[in-house]
Amino acid sequence: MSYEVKIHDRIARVELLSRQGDQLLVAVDGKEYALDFVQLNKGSYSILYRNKSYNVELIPVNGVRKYHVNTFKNTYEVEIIDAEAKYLASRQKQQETGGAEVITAPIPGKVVKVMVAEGERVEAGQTLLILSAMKMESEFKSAAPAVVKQLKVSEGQSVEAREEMVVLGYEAKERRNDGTMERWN
Amino acid sequence: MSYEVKIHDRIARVELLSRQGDQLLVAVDGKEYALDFVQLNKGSYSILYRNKSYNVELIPVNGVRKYHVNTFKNTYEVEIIDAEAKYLASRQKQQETGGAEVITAPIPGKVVKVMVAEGERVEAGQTLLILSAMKMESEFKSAAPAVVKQLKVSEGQSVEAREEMVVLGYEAKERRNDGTMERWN
Amino acid sequence: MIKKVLVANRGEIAVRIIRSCRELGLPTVAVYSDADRKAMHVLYADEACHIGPSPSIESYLNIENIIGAARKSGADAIHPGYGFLSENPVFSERCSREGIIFIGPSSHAISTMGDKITARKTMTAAGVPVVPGTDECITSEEEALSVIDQIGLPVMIKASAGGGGKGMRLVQKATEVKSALRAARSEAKTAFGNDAVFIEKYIESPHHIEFQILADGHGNAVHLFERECSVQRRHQKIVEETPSPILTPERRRQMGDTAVAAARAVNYQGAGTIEFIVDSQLNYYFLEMNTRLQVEHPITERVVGVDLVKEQIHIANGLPLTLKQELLEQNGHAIECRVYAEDPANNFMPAPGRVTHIDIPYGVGVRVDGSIYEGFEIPLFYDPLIAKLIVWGKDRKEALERTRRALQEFKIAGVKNNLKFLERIVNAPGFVLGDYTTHFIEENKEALLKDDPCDSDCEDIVIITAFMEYIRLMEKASPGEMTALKNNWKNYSRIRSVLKL
Amino acid sequence: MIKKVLVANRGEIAVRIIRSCRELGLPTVAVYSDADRKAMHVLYADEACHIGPSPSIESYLNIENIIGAARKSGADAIHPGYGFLSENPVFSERCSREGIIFIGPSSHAISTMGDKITARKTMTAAGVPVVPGTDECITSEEEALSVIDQIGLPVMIKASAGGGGKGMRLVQKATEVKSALRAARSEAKTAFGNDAVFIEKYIESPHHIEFQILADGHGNAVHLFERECSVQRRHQKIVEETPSPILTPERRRQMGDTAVAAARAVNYQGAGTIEFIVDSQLNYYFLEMNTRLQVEHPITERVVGVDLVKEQIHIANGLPLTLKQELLEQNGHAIECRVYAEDPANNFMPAPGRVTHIDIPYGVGVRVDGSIYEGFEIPLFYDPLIAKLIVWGKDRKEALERTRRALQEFKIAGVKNNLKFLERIVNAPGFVLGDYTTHFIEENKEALLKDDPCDSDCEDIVIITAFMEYIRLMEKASPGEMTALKNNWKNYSRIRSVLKL
Repeated sequence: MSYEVKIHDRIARVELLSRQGDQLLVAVDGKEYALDFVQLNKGSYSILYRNKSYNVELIPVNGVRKYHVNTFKNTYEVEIIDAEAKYLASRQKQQETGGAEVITAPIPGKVVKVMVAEGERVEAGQTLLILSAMKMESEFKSAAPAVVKQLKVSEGQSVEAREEMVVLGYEAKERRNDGTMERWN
Repeated sequence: MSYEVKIHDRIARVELLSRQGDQLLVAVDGKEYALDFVQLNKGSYSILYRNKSYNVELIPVNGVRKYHVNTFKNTYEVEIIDAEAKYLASRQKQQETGGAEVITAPIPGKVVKVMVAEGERVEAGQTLLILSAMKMESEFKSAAPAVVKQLKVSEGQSVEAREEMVVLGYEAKERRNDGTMERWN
Repeated sequence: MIKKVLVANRGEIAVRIIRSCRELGLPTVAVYSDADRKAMHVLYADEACHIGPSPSIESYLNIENIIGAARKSGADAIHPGYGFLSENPVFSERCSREGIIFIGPSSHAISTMGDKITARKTMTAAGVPVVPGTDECITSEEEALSVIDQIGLPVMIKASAGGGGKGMRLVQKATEVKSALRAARSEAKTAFGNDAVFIEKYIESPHHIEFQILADGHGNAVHLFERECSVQRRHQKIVEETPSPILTPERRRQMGDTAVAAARAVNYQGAGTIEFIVDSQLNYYFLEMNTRLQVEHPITERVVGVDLVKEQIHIANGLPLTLKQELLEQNGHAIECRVYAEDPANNFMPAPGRVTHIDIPYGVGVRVDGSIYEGFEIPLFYDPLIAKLIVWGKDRKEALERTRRALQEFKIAGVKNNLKFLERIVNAPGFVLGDYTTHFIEENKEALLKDDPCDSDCEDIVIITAFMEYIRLMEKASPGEMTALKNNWKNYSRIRSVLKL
Repeated sequence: MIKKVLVANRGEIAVRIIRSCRELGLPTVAVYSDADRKAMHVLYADEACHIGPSPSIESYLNIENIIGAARKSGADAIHPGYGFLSENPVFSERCSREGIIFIGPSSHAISTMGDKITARKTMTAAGVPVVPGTDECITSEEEALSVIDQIGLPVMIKASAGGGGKGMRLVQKATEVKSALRAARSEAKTAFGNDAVFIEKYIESPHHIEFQILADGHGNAVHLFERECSVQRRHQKIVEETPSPILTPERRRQMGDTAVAAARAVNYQGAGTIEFIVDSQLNYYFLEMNTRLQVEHPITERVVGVDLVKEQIHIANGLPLTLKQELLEQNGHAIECRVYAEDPANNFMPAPGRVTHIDIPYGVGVRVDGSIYEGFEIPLFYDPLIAKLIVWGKDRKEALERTRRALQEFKIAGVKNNLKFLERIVNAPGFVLGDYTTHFIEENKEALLKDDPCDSDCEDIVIITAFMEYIRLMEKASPGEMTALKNNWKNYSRIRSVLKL
């Protein structure tokens, strides 16, 4: 039994070689690990490896393939890559090489101002629109010279998290936002 | 819709009169309560009644009919009485009026010593057996003069929680145990 | 005497205030907007009143609704917390008109200190040093230019009604004056409805050090020493500590006396904070007074051994202060870290969402003030501060070691947060040495945002765990498929033994 | 210098020790029995070694296995915690033979203080007051009778090797002497393999007050003031506080000096506790010395501002004490409540089981040291102490108010526990007044075990919630049946309006 697992930019091949009760033998990219592996609670595990004690908490992110992972000292984002995920990844790549970027709302909010029109050429750093969310106004800027391919929102409109707002056409891929917000001292 | 609910020694009749979103109208033994009733998590609720804020945590005890309940200031044991529970209660009562008591192990342990024989007459306060559990030896005594009807365990035997150990025949029903245990200071 | 307290706030500060009321045996009333029905302050208070829709302007800032809630619940006092209505003189005034005790200063003190220019004048009159600059509002560009000519560049242009960094512009070159002035005034107009600005000398390498004061209605006033608040991002404090690593005992005494004098100058009653800007030669200047409880008040509570909320309540009850300046001392060292639901990797964008898991640090020297619980959905309408970690040590070294330990143990899942960012701050060489100014975050930005290196075993074990969990869930979904694997341990070890021969 | 610490213990104390090691940057090794694979100390340590089956005698008391674990993991020091091997001179000796630093006193100090009769003699020689009684073991009944004749009834018969209340008998009438002597010796034989006993004058209305001491290898020794431990059930402490409500400053100074002298008399090195019995006239007598960390050490940490585990480690490293007696002071007041998994309603029977839910108190002045988590199965093999609540206040009144607040917030579900019992203790008039002796629990038994009255609304709301949850689950199981109910609110209110006319 083996899968690919993605962590940061690394994709590792994991293989379960053997299992007897709590004793596991697993290979990660060919390196073998003999582990004492016990479940504490739903999604929470204690692992002893060469007497070292590791605690791993898995918090699912949308389903069973993606996890936010806490260890004692670190946090990670991990994804199990199975057939479906591979298909989606290849499709995503196709889009990207097409030279388009979709600017999406990171959190729910309201579009305060749209500062460009469809078809308009924009400079690097030029503000495309302003989104108001969580007591704060954020400017969404173009990371490089580009063309506004599509405007999917209008002023005053409410948007959901991850809702697409603007489609840009350019090569370099970078998105920045810049916001100020009043917090208490 | 109505049920009987047992709390301490009280059995209350509860009736859901109406429900609209979070707004409930419920009667308990005829007294009406209009509540703002919201679920926070599994088994955990926030209730506003006449602006008073109540937090109620329900922790199921063996299934869905019995709950250990925490409020901000108190803890309760609550049981929903439905048809099956009623039947069990009546059966239990029958047994009790028969004048027999079954002495069970309160926690898992080991029978260290059995000090009576089947058929033996015992005095009030006479030790029946000694159970060793959790670093502690507990004596199980007869609460009143009685006859040992049945001995279900023998010396050296391990017992589970709630396992029956001795059946006594007498009128007065009381069971005591007396233990000392070493704790750290 | 106060009999029931309405807390006109939300989040950790509302919970914290209720705690002290509970200890005093005072019943409490929480208020909540639509978004906050399940918020912890509602669950924790004895009573709760709904005060309107989610936007603060319609609920937590709605004076009518809050006064109405106090009437309805029979609360005879209101604690405003920080933010929201805490520094609104109209609200303080309204409370006293309604016969409700406002647990805070008079509206006179709030308005005097709330307007920066009035505050400057009052402080100057009281002999409190202020940053060189204008004592009047600047309305024309010519005036601005002539003032800048007098005090010399660099200068800071500030909105008179401002706060939280809005309406502020730094001017370093003469050519920038006009655009900066215009920008500051337009921002001030939008944010505060008032475009008055003033100009101050810009202090380079500044420290932000504030003094906690308490003053009663009987003429007694004391200070409870300082808090070093120079770890800021865009004028928002992130980590605070006390004592300040740069103050000398002598300078501390002077600044404390100045703080008390500043409070006396406005007949202050209650708890307040005098903020100073301090340069590298320890010259200090009055910056502003916060006429309310401060977010970072717990570090003072820890080293001075005082419950500031209880002191506020006693003062509001008209009781004399029992604290004596000569008996107060700083005991050990305390550090506060503010935990925000925000994404440091994405320009600290607020990150609302559902908290799926929390591990809170415990043990010797650790205090946590928070307002979230597992399953709680952090609403997007309010300040993203979700918890404060307050750590004490017998000296700065121990406080730092303990803060590191506690931050490592602190975990929040489900919402993005700045816990890792905080860890990097307390590990940064400048912070460890106590050698930092308000430019600290900006100057160390890159290092503070860098991902930590991870030993590869640890990463592999994370990979294995995720993999095993996935297998377990797949197996549950379609049992049988994987059972073949289960008992081949013996075979495998036999194979391995053979291979080793 | 110590490089890696093996903690030869479990439960809250193992976790607490690891915390301080972590702050000092020392890696830690946990040890665990079969029953403890999922225990918190295993999860919290950097490394973990299995040391045997569940019964302590085969694991936590197994010297070979623990030394083996230290060898295997490369730990160069062992912290024994309290209980288990902490006061075993053989273990201390063995560690030093193996070249492992034992974080505790020498085997000489342990054995001198461990045998009650030797300790009595040593203390008498050092001028420390002891309770009138025998200085030699009693072996015959005649001898016992003649001793009792000399010192007068009532007397206490105590096992020489005893501890924790085992092998102790109070004799009030002459007719009880023989049976009590027999019972004490047989119990001592069973518990400690040694039936030597001695006889002491029984102090009526006694207080149990102990002094914390620290002594280094350079001849420095200080005391860190007292802990009042008179709230006991069967010689088991339940609630402790510091300062003691009955000591005068003068008597405190005397007893502190005596405690330091007692430690010096055995060339003590490390942290230790001198227990005194104090009568109502404040006469005090040496009771015993505990040559280890005490369960209740955190209240001293809080008021004195010292991390005792770190001090132990520094002393074990051969460093000189940096604390000076004349600079030490008690700052405010601290109370510890011990939370046990036990059933007060059933004679405090230990109650192992699975913890389904925990709410831990937070905020100003509150520290919790614990070792359980949601989902954890408390094993039945060990001491049922699962957490300690340590609360600080600026004075006894505030500490009490805060303790009450914290206990109300503290909830543990799934296992029976004594939290309600603790609440009743801190609310009992005798405790509130600070007027209590070691008989406090026994004298107030009835009140302390009584269920609290509950306002009927609250009870009804609990009933409604359980009912609604049950309906919800039933509806989930067979949907549709109950939907008829959902939308008749309007109809119902209409009916009610009509009825009101």
